Amino acid sequence: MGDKKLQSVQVLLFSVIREQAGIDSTTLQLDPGEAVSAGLLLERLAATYPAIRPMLPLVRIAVNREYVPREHMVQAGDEVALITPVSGG
Amino acid sequence: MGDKKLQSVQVLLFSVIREQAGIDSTTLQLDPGEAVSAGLLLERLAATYPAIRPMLPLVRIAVNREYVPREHMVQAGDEVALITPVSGG
Amino acid sequence: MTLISNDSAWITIQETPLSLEEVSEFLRVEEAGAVDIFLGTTRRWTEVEEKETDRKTGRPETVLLEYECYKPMALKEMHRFVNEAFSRWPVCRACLLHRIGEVPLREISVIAGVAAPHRADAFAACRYLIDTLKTRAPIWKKEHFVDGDSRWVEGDSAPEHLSSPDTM
Amino acid sequence: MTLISNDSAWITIQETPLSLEEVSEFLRVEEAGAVDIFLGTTRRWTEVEEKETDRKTGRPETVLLEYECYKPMALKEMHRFVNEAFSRWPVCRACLLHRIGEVPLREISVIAGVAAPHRADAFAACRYLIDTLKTRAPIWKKEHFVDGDSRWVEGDSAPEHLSSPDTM
Repeated sequence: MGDKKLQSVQVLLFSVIREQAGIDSTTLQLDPGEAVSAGLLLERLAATYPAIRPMLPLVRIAVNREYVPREHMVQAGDEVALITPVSGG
Repeated sequence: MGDKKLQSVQVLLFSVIREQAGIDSTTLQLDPGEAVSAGLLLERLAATYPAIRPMLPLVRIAVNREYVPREHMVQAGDEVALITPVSGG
Repeated sequence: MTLISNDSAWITIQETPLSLEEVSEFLRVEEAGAVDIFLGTTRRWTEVEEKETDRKTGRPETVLLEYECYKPMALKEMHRFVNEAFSRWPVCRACLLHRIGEVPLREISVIAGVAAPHRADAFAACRYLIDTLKTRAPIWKKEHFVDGDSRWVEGDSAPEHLSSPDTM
Repeated sequence: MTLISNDSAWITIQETPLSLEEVSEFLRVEEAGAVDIFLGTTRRWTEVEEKETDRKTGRPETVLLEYECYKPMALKEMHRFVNEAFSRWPVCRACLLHRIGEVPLREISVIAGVAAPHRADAFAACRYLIDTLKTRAPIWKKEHFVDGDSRWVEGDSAPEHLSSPDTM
């Protein structure tokens, strides 16, 4: 259990993409020692939740509460959030 | 009395120029049918209240509650105000 | 000049404290999504003091400001500024309120407020109202210092540029 | 990143109504002579509706907005914006408050406020706070229409320009 948790990435979804996916969070498993780019992680997520695929070009990715480029390497234990264009204010 | 009032111009002073002159208003008499420029009217006032003379270059003149150029002709019955640089707000 | 006398403008000069709550209630209308409100308050050190710091041994502190105005003309000018704001920007509501008499530290001497559908217009029109008020409205402030001294604040208006309403 | 945790900044996200009086009390300090406060309010017609007017038969009216956020990141971003405002302009105090959940017509969803010695800085820093919040803070609004329909408002942010905090 402890090992498994260390190999997982928490993914958070909000607003329109949350509704399209039908979930507000999920966990993706990495192989031991594996690191994947944020962009690839999105692809894996879209394989499971195809309804989100049309939105991916507009999604910004945040890792551990900071915006990152798609090349950013995500590691076990990271918190990843999918940020569709914001509309606060 | 009625005729005399018709030949007079009311002059209002505010803030620093009011304190320098020692009055907040005065009346200048015009000859029957006379009209004088606002600039000349200031000169007449400065002859009576020489303490205001140093400020005259900075004074804007309002006639009947509108800013006017110094060439504006003042007539009997007008309300003239001496507006030193404003500092409201 | 057409005075805006309908419900979309609120212009006043008063001796009593200005109420921000009333301003907010006035400006928040269903047609507007953006409200910008500027407050001028009495500060302990004024701009004049800052400029003179280098040639003075100390900076006398201001304890209150005292405002004097040529009220009928000031109101007429304030109406003019608000009219102009309505004509230049898509504005739902606008207010321009000035307190006169004594205004102690931290208290509000002036409120300019604009409600518009979008924020760029609210900011621009609000800025316009306070900028024109400060250069054109016949209102003057006197600083009263902690040592009992006082003096009229030197205005920074340029008479040659503002001698006629048409040159605004 | 250094978070401003002292008394000069006030940042919050809350489900309850925002108080303009508390904002005014917080911003009006003796060192500041100029306070600019921006309010975002729920309006009956939104920008999206305006754009679509020509290709729709009617304009459904909005009856309330509903806000959702990624709260820990939104707060972190809001602290960043306020920090940046303090570093760019001479600012005495600044606040950035957002309400989430349901915000009915006319009520306030966001307040950005800045107190500065002079008004140009107050306006510029306040504008900066609301502009950056609207393009960067992970907060979303959903419109609820009078006919019972609802939809997420399309944000107008440009991901390619904002993928990194350093490109602000």
